Amino acid sequence: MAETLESRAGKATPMDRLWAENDDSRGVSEPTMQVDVAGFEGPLDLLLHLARNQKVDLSRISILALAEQYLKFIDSARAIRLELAADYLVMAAWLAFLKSKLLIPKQPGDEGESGEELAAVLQFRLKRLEAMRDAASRLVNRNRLGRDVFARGMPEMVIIDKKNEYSASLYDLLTAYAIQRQRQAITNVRIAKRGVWSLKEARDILTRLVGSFKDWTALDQFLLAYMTTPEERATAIASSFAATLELVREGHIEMRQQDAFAPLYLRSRAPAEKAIEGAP
Amino acid sequence: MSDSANATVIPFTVDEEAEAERNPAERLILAEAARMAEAIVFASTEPVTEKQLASRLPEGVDVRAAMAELQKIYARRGVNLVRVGDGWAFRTAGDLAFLMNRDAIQQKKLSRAALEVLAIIAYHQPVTRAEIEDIRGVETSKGTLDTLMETEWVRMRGRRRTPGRPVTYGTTEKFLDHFALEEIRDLPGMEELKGAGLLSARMPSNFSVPLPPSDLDLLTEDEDPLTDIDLEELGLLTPRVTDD
Amino acid sequence: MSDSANATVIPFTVDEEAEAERNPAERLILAEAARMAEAIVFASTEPVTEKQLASRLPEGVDVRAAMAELQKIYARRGVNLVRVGDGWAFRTAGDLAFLMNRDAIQQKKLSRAALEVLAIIAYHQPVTRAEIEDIRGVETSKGTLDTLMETEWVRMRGRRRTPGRPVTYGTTEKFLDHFALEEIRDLPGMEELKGAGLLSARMPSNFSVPLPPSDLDLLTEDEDPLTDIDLEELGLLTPRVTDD
Repeated sequence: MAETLESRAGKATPMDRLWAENDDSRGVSEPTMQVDVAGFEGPLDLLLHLARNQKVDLSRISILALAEQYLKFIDSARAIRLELAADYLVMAAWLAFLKSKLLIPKQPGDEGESGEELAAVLQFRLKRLEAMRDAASRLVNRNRLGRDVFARGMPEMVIIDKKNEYSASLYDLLTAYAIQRQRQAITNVRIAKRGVWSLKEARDILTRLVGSFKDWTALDQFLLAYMTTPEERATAIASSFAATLELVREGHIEMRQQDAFAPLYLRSRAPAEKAIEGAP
Repeated sequence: MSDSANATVIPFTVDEEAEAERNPAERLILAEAARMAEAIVFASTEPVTEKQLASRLPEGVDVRAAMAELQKIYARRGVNLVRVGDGWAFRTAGDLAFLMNRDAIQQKKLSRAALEVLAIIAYHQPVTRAEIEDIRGVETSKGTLDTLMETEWVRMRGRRRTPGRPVTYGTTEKFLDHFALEEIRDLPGMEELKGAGLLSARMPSNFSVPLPPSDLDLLTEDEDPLTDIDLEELGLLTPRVTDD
Repeated sequence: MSDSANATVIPFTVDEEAEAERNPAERLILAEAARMAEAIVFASTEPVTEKQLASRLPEGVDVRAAMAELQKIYARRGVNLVRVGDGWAFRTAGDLAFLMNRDAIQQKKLSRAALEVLAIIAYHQPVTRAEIEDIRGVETSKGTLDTLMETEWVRMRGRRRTPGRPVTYGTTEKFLDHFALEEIRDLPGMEELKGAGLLSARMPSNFSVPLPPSDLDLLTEDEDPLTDIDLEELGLLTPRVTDD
């Protein structure tokens, strides 16, 4: 049983995920986004960096040399077993293809674009990205409202379109909609998905709850807040009971029962409270 | 002062006498100081004292003279430079005050609940109050719907052809206007809400965002038009559910 | 312009030619209209549109002419009248930034990625998320567009008339106002970038690129409101809530 717990510990339970979503972890969990190969934001960014190191104008850059540098970079990254996002590997494969196209002269029967054409496309993309980088820095260095240039500090009037007594932006509207539907969808998922309580779930719930019960409390009461449907009762009680035994063994809680089939009572063990809080 | 008939706009008055006392270099410095003071007073959220001005203007500037100049410049304009307590501030010219209080409407922000209901009406229209509550999972206060009707962004469209014949709600032209939408289907769909980071990328598979009908004026198959009797019965705003 | 040496403060420039075309009565009316417009725009922190001005000024007033006059008057003052899209606003003069930025409120800093996306949206608008990702060669993190929309510099504009009808993004008037741009064509380096063909989605074969639209609100030729979307193609459900 301990093994099962171990192996599952790394994964978030459905409950945990729900909490995480409520905490609004936008962007944090998008796997491809965190790719940060030594601080590069995607393969094109890495290529642009390598290209700049050639210290020539992008139009006169050697695409072949660039492709080789990139492939070398990827090889060394893999050598130190750095985990690379698929994007980087796809680019590597494409550059290897480009390299072969550039090295082997176009055959009469060849289909598709020539190596030179492909190289030109890559060059274009690099130039365009660089141009946007420059544009971004020129933009932020302009005189900006609220930093360099100011509006009237003591407005005497708010100009309102007479027809619009109420204000709201499309963004407000969409945010309200998304948040509310999301909240609702998550509630629904909880109901739909929790046919069976896993031991892990039960343990997590108990661990969270048990600290707040200083007095003997019936096990049923611990679970009341989480029991949304009668169907879940059996699985919830079974899993929680097993989890309770574990927690007793680990010294987090105490447990007692008057007679066979009598209600089970639980309470947190005062000295162990800290340990419970620190538990996963 | 009497030359206004010749000018397109009220001109600066130039005090020739004071002028004569200053040499060109001094004049330029004063002019630039007046420009700086003008910007500072304009941007300030409170009247600016001469002491504050002195601390921000180049050293040795005659603040009083600069402010006197500025005041003169603005004397007959739509905005005047006035003394407020021991500070300086710009104020609308007294004779133009009528322009200011003309639209004394207090702009109100929609409450979060109202925004939610509005969004649900926009996406899920035609939708009844019970359906809105079902989607939100909480009861919708009558005041919320009243507020939305007041914005004129929401209207009663008809009645659902189901027991109780509940009123259906939808959005108006004004709604599209206000939110700069060409048409209701320009509202982003589920994938786009996800793409914009508004919706979690990991929504349950049974989750969907409805596509509003393309023509808002057409009643759907299960809607009946609102009759005059309906409107009267509804007291125009209160959707009452009758048992029949 | 050449008589500044005689004046204490930067003088009004009077356009003699345009002047000659107007009779004295017209001039007076225009002067008064300019004064009123001055008061209205000065009183507001937000840009005031010409439409809003027209509704507040006496009927028949040439708003554009009045604003042109005012702009000229303020051109060299500490406070300038600037055009922001179709609105007008008074803003402290750009060359006085050194005086002003000590009051700057600490603004939330955008990440490098967000700035890049902002620039791409500004220069390439209307642009879809897929196009942004193509230019950057990397997926756009979910929070980025969200953050940009929250700043109110970026908005959803419409939909591209291509399969899947993706939502297009563009900048707002607030963006123009914040970065002191009259219109999107005033973006730094816009002409060169266009000339170099770097604002196109694909490598242009002839390196001649069409001008970006000057009117941000008009949909371009390949943008379309969503009229006949294939529901199944988008995987969206129709709004149908059944009563039980």
